[in-house]
Amino acid sequence: MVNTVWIIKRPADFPEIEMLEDEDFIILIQDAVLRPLSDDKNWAACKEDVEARNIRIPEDKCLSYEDIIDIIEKADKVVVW
Amino acid sequence: MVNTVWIIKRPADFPEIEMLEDEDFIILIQDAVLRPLSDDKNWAACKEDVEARNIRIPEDKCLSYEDIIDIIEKADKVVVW
Amino acid sequence: MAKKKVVVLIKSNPFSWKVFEALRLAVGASMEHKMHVVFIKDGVYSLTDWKPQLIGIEPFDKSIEALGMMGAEIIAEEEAIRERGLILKKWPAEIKVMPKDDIAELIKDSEVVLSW
Amino acid sequence: MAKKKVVVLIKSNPFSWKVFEALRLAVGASMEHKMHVVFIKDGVYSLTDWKPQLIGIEPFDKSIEALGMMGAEIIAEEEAIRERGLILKKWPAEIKVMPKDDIAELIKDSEVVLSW
Amino acid sequence: MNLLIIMASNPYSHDFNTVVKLIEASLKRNHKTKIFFMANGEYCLLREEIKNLHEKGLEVYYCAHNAEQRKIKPESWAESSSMYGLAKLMTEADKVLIFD
Amino acid sequence: MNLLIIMASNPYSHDFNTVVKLIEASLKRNHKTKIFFMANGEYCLLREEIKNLHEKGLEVYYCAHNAEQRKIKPESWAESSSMYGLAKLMTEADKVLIFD
Repeated sequence: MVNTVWIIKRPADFPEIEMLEDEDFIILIQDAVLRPLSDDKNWAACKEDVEARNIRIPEDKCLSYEDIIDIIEKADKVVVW
Repeated sequence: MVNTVWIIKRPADFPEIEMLEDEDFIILIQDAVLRPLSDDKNWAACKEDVEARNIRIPEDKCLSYEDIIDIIEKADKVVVW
Repeated sequence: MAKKKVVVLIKSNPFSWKVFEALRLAVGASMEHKMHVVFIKDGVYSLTDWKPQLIGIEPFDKSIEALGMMGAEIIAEEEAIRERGLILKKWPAEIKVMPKDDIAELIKDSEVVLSW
Repeated sequence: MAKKKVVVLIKSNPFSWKVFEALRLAVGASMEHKMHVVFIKDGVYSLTDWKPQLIGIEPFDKSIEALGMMGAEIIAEEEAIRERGLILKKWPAEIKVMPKDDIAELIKDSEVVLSW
Repeated sequence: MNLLIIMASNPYSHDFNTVVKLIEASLKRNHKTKIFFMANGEYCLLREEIKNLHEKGLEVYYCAHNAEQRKIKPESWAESSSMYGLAKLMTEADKVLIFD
Repeated sequence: MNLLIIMASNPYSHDFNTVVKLIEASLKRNHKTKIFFMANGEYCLLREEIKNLHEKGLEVYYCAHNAEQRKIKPESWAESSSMYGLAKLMTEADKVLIFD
């Protein structure tokens, strides 16, 4: 069960630490994929946005748009940052 | 005689130091007025953009749009950054 | 089909049309939902005595007044105001100044968060 | 009424329509002027093997080819490429890699600078 | 689920691509999918992609005030609405995403 | 002087306000003042402010390709042009400013 899903659009433009909970999940889209996160966070990236920018992100961190929709469906709430 | 006039729109988004010459002149407009420059640079700010944001910038550093047009006319060239 | 707890989170400065539109949305949504309009980061400039007309933007006063009448809560981030050295204007509705931690709690408790 | 020395300076990344439009402008202007298209900062991503179609943007190849045919110079900032660890794609025109200092000189010498 | 997307970004933006792709995926998953255009998002009503998505099942609404202000005359497949209409759409929605 | 402004930003932006104010000032100073709309700047052709400035002497041009792409049909006070047309305008201009 995912708590809040945060969709991040811009590199280095994140909700502040007070807002993030351990069970939250971060999805990087658009230019945010240019700066992948460290492994201590729950995160993944939009596969098409990664491939479009020719960036290397591990396959298991990449989500199709349908994966993203499934995560949105299961989330408690979704915040597009 | 002004060399190049640089019109800066965003705070902290400047041409790099290599590009600026001593005789160049910097005009801050839009949100760039939120971060005034230090006095070792040739600069001024768009008066209306300053007043709209309720920022304190010395009167002698503030330009009307007509002042800006006059500076553009006299400049060698103008770069909107 | 129930009334929701909604946060309209304003993090951009008000010197373009963005925040004006965000407030219009907040006013509309407050007719149906429990509305919290929360100004954080550069969003807090919205509540100072700035002059929208000088840059071709409509003033916010009517929207703020409508939010107050509709029982929406209007909240400004304490740290953001302090860091920027800002003074809030007197608005036609109550503005609550709140620390970051409490704002984080409010966001956690809400069902819909619309960030601008 | 003379031919001008023009620099189209691309400092934004190409993942929106901005750079595509900048190149269209550069192609048009190179019919009349001495054109230099200079990619600096995040602009250098434009010249890598990225995939515009995946994000709904038209490819740049035709514009780059046209610039080459029209005798425009295409220049990429050496430091920007290195800092980002990028590899440039093979394009249908010559791309000159140039250090910041030389790019600054080029800008000083030009009559019109259009920055994107 | 009942997914509502509020679109306030202009049609030649990162957000436009994201929104189109998310809607395609949502429709493939058979979710009830709605979009509400406001502010500079109104200009998106002029793009073919939105019409095509409507034909695949996307319900399209827009803020009539913003459209008029921008002199946009949407076609009849888009439904004229208001900020109060948006509030109602939010009531019915399981998830609300905003792009601005 | 002969001032040319290239406008590629959308009409509800910081740039729109700046451009309108600069043009007003330039016309007051009796400078020959021209604007060329392209990309998302095309949407500015739908704003009254531009028409009013045209009536005060502003010469208005636009990229026909971008207008068609965005389904904008400018009124007759705006002159249909192209990127090659823009190159010609640049030849005549003393100063060229771009807002994007």
